[in-house]
Amino acid sequence: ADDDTEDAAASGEPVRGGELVYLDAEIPISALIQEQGTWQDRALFWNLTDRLVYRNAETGEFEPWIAQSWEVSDDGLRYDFVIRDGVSYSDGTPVDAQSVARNLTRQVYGDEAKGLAKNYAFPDDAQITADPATRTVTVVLTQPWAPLLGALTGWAAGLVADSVFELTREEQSDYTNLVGSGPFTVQSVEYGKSYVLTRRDGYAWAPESSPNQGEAYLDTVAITPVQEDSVRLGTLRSGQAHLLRYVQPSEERALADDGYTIVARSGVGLANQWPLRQNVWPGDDPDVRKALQLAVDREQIIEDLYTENWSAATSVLAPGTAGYTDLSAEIGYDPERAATLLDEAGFAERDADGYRVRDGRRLSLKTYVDVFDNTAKALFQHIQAQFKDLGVEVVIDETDYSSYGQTVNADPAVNFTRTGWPHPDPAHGLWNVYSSGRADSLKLEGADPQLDALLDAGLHAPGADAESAALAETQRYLLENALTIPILNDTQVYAGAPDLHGFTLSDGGLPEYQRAWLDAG
Amino acid sequence: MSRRAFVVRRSAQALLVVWLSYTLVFAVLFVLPGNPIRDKITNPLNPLPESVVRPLIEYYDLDLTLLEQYVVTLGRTLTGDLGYSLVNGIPVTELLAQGLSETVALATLALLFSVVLALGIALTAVFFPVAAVRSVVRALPAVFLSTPSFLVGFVLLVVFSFQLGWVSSIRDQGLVSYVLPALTLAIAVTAPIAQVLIQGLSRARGEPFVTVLKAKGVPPATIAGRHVLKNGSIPALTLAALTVGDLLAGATIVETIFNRTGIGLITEQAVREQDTPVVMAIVVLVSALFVAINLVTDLVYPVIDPRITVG
Amino acid sequence: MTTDAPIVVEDLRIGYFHGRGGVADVVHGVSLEVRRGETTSLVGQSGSGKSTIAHAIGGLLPANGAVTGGRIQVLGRDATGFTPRQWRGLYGSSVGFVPQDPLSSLDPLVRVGDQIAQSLRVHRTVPRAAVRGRVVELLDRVGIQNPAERARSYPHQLSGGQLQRVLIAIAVAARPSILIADEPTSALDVTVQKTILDLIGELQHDLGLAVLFITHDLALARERADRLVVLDQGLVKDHGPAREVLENPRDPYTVTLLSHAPAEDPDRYVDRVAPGPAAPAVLEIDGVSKVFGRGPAAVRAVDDVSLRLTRGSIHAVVGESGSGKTTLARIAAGLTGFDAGRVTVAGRELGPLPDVANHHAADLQLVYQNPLAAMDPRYDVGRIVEEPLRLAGIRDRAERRRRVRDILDRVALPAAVLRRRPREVSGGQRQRVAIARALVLAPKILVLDEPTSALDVTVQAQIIDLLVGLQHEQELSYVFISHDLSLVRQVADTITVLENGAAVEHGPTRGVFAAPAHPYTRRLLDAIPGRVEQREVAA
Amino acid sequence: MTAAGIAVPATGFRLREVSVTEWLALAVVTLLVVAVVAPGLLTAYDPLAPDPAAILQGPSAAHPFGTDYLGRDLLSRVVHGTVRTMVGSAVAVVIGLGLGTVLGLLAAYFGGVVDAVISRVVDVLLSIPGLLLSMVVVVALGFGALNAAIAVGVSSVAVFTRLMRSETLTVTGLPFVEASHHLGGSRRQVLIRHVFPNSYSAVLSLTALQFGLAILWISSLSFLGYGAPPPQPEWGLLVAEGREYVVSSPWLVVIPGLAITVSVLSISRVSQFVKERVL
Ligand SMILES: Nc1ncnc2c1ncn2[C@@H]1O[C@H](COP(=O)(O)OP(=O)(O)OP(=O)(O)O)[C@@H](O)[C@H]1O
Ligand SMILES: Nc1ncnc2c1ncn2[C@@H]1O[C@H](COP(=O)(O)OP(=O)(O)OP(=O)(O)O)[C@@H](O)[C@H]1O
Ligand SMILES: [Mg+2]
Ligand SMILES: [Mg+2]
Ligand code: NI
Repeated sequence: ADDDTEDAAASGEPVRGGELVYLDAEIPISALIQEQGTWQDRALFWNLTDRLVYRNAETGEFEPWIAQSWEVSDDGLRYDFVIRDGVSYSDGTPVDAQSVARNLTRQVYGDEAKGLAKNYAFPDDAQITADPATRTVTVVLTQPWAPLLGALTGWAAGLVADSVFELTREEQSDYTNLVGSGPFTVQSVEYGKSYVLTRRDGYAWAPESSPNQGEAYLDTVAITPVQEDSVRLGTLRSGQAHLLRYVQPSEERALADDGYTIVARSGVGLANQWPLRQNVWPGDDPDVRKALQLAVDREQIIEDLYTENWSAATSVLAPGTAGYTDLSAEIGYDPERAATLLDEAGFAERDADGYRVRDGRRLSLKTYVDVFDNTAKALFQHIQAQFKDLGVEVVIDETDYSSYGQTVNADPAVNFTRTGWPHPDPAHGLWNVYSSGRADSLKLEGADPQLDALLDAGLHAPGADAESAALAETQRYLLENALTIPILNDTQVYAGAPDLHGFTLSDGGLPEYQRAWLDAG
Repeated sequence: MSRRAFVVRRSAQALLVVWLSYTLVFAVLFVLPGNPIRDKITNPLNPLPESVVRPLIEYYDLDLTLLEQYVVTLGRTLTGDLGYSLVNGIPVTELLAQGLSETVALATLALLFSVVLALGIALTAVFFPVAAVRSVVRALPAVFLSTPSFLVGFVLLVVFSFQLGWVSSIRDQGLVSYVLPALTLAIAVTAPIAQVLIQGLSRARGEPFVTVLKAKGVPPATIAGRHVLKNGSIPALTLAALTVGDLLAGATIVETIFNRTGIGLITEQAVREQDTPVVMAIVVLVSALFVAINLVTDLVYPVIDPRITVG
Repeated sequence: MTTDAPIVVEDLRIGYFHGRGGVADVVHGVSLEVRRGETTSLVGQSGSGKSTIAHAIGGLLPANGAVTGGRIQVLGRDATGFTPRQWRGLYGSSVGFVPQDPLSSLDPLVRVGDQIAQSLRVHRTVPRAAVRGRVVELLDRVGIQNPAERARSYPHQLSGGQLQRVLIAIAVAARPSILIADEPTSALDVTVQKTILDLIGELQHDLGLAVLFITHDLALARERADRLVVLDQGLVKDHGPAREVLENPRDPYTVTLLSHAPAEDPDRYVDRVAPGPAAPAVLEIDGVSKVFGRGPAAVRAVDDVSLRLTRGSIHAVVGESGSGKTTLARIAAGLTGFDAGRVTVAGRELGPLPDVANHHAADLQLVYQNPLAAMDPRYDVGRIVEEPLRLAGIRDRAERRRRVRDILDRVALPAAVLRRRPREVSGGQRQRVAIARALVLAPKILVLDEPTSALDVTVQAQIIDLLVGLQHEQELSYVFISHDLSLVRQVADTITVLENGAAVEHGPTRGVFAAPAHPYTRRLLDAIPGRVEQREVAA
Repeated sequence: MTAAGIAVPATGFRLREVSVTEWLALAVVTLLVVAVVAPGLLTAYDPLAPDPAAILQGPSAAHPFGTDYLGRDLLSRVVHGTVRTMVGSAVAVVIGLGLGTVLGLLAAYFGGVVDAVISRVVDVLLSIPGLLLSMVVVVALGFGALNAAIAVGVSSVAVFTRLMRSETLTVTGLPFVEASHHLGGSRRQVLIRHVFPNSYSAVLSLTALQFGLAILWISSLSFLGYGAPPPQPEWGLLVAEGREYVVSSPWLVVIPGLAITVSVLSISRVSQFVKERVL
């Protein structure tokens, strides 16, 4: 859905210079890159650092970036990366094999002495060696780790200069200390107010598919967090900014009509979904689960609340993700069948409020509004109303941002909480969310070894084909058993002023300023 | 009691209050679930392995008991070491220094505006010759009080920034950038001051000395502006000193709308993320500020009202 | 009545707006004149419209007041339709105004010197540089000691008499030709009153002022006025040269007014049976002292005072303001502690520190100096009078009602006031309510702290009649505190004279009045208005 | 000091003395009561029923207040939201008023240690920024409309305590209090009969204002995500939610905002009226 961007790109020759003013919805928090950061942090990581491997957002293929080539052994245990020559960090030090090896070591192990966590997308163990002569970095695993290449394309895998490693945890959190090899460097930071990036002179190592192989066109990018939606929008519309992230879907159309560019990407990874906890009634009843899965009218949700940039979920994974399988037939909206299933499951009777009951107990589900998604309140209420038509009650509770994680985990009455986010690798994403050893979103506690085995198979698949096969099976298993209810494919929506061109998003929906330019004057 | 003894006693009380506020908030925060580090540790999406958790817990003293933590942090606070934000690793002193200068400028201007506004409203409500105007203006404090700040702020932005383009909605342009947020904040805190001022002026206007002033031939403007105003505004002064806290609370929303990173925004973020060191530092700072301002008001009183003696 | 007098008022009507209900006239066609160098006195009961007329003549009516008819002529100009701006031309420079209550008539936040200087500046009476000097001169002129120093004082640092002097200085600062004085001394002591009135007289003489002097005290008017206007409910009842009106009152109202003035009728209660000195004492105060404050700021409010109240008698305590009358009363009532001495009430000795709650409410009751302040403004009269019964633990509603009705009958209060709040009844009725509340527990002793000082002579006479009657019926004993010596002479059997907390003289009232032993007592007696005249008449 | 400072209601009032604004205020308050007691009389729509065909529609004949992001009728949501709003603010005000009054009364009347302790507690409460305090309270109590109201109430205790204390101090010094003791009243009797009722009227004036403040304050907590759970409507929540749509659908903010303003004005007008002429 990037026709608009292409139109803009086609409108003329790129112009060099100018300051791009970008309004984010949140305040960047911390420059601790391998700890993943928040969305707004990732948007900075993406432009300040480069990664070994690039995934083409249009094709979904891996491309060389800082690694000019790589080889993976057939057993999936050995990776050899040849590092591109002539790349340097913004402090002048070279991006060589030793530096890359140091980076990878930290991604895998973190830095205990400094209280730095590892990058969780990487395996727990790896032997990493550098050969400066051949500019090769070799990673040897004890067990195959299918997500490795995907993890290397992630925002958290950005390469940083040696100087960063010497700093304390607090110093590393500071963006002015983040030294990478990316197309931009940090010029100034005023916490919470403005983050100004300047063009890195001499940048010449963009991924090969990038239309701009040289330095960024823009002189500077000024990132200003503006939390109030209306102000962000007004600022863009009054011409004081060129770009913003996150507009309410209701505003999107009006902007497009007024000549603004809407740039959206449904990022790779997991679809937005509601995993049903198995240890809480009635999540343990397969018929009920199935009925719920069939009772969500996703198309209606998209039509009512979202725009054409958004799409209904068709599987556990988002389309475009490696191994994605379209299972829309399995979960398609079918209220009659849902009703029949519930009738058969013993929920034929209804109480005074119109909710179904069995043995005097109301068919009711409890959840908490997702705190990380600005559209969640409307979305949850919409599904709440759809379920009510079926005779199912959804009780929506709320908790604050800081205690959300602990509260939803600790509350034994919760039937589901929303999960599913963009993720650099689907096998790792699914494993992380569903494995009984990790988040265990279904609260199975190992009771379903088949699921664990499927997840492990994907994670430790020796090659891409094996990974895809395992993923297909996992998706089918999750949906056929109605363990989770996919809702929609998350989309990052950016609105650009008419004078902004060439602005694109990474596969994960992050802004790529290096390719963008502004009309002169 | 002598002036000096008074200052000493009140200062001791002030310190006690600051310490109690600190202790109270510390206890509450400790009892609450959640904290960004624990959150990171127990993040359902990313449970950290034990090997990573241990150093984090030790690094942040989470293994100590409540009392030990209290003693350690209080000790650090007393020596001026406010620590680092748990969320973004910025030294708390740095965060506060930035936020404080921002908010103090904002709050001062807002207080100025609100005094001017309150005076304008009260003088009009009490002295304006047309009764209908007086009763409309009299209702203003209640209107101000029940109008959401963000709406006021947004309307101001639409008019002055988006339409007229006089000020930037996002960029710092020095003093002009403070005008709209200060005005928004002022409207929020003006209401009670104006209300008390209206009452004070109405009362003072009915005092017999006003008749004497009139009989002397003093011009009505002087009577209103110099005598009635001075006498009627004493209760409003106490209230104005008490609104320091309201200014801060109001700053949270105003700073969000006008994109300013003052104490209000930092407070909101810190409480939201339960960033304990930042919250604690803000509590100490704000309560110290509050008691200091009230101490100063008490000392200023006798200067304004000779009938009051300190102590 | 066409004259060239500075103030000429013809058929003046004045009304006040009441909410949305329209205008109600309170002055119905009053005519008067004040001639150059003369004093016209406006006399009448409270609420008769005296202040209203004074304010109208000075252009000082409140916003809700308006002249609804007639004519006001000031210095030959018709001022009836004056705009505020035109009035301002007269304020201060032509018309000086001295208000009723000195205590709240000065801006408390401004030094008194500056308040006088303001008059001078507004009217540019003297060059800028000379203002300071002129202020000191004025203060000196009105008899304030250390004028240069006093000019720097704030109002709360001055006494009532000093404040009134400052107000007079303000009124005459811009050399007006007319002075309106609205009860300028009603809040002051007799002795101070005398000096203030003497001062106004001197100024009048020096400056040739036309003075409109308002008072409710006929004796005062007799002493000070050239012409007299008697007002009742907004109507002129009598007017003419003072002597003429007083000696040949034409209107029956003036006649009653005259008959109620204690100074005019010293022997009104002479038939009262007074108990002999041998009667048993119900209240004994023996060498009592009370000091307020500590160090240099200490005030000896009561200094070694002894007093004996025999059963069925009336003992008066007199003295200037601040002489310790109220403090003594409060000590006797057990409201204020004392530092030395002994107090015995109805055979029971009081401790030096008072209890919060009074367990002996039926022995002695105090009737407060200001009855309005001593009643809960939210209670109605019925509840106020009933309260002591409730507090005494009388549960029976009917019984309480009966006793309340009984006592209200006794003090001659109509049942109509039962549901009204203190503010909604007249001053005289209010004092009756206070007395009823004190009597409802049937105490043996009443301490009456200036029970009539806020009342008109007519009402005062009623209250005194009532008190004397009650005493007769119920064998009551009174401690009667007053600064009105004429009144004391009428009612009291024995008297104690206080000066600065010390009892300078005591004995049977008649004896003390006939032959005052102490110079202070003599000074007090000399200051009684009307006394000069009486002596002249006697001579 | 005289009793002049105490506002005393006059007895009795006549209907024809009621002004136009007072009639309007009474009408609004009546509407509020109807909305609380029988919301069905004012609107036929279900406040919770989404209508996909009518999402984010401006005010029209069918939907006089427009519709929200799910197509729910805003008039119906405002009307049905009255209960929660009124109850929420009332809870907040009652807590602030109740607790504050008792504390203030005790501090002023007993003085000494009691006063010192209460005054320090008040200072502490006042010195912690109100929003921070209420957020902390909500987080501690858990989420929900009631808890938000309690938090706001707790945060306003200090203001009420201070006011009540100073009023009580003034009243305690008035002669009629002493007079009542002199008539045999014990501390407790006098406190209940005279001191409390007379100190209360100034505090009550603050209450009407505080009522409006509470609605907004609760809605501020809603902005920050501490408010009532969806989908039940509540005015503050409506305002907070509508904020995200203010550019294209301003009525979502303006109408509930106006509802708050008009109600607060009317309530304070009526309470003043009642205080002056009925009580
Ligand atoms: N501002 C006012 N508004 C309405 N009515 C008033 C006002 N001032 C005085 N009155 C009424 O007008 C009448 C005359 O009052 P005024 O003050 O002139 O009496 P007065 O003779 O000066 O009494 P006093 O001896 O008590 O001073 C009274 O009934 C009074 O209640
Ligand atoms: N509670 C108190 N604290 C300090 N000083 C007091 C107190 N009560 C009275 N005094 C002082 O004691 C002296 C006597 O006062 P008191 O009230 O007994 O006089 P009074 O004769 O009743 O005067 P008035 O005629 O004005 O009522 C005055 O100087 C007064 O200022
Ligand atoms: Mg008068
Ligand atoms: Mg006295
Ligand atoms: Ni496309």
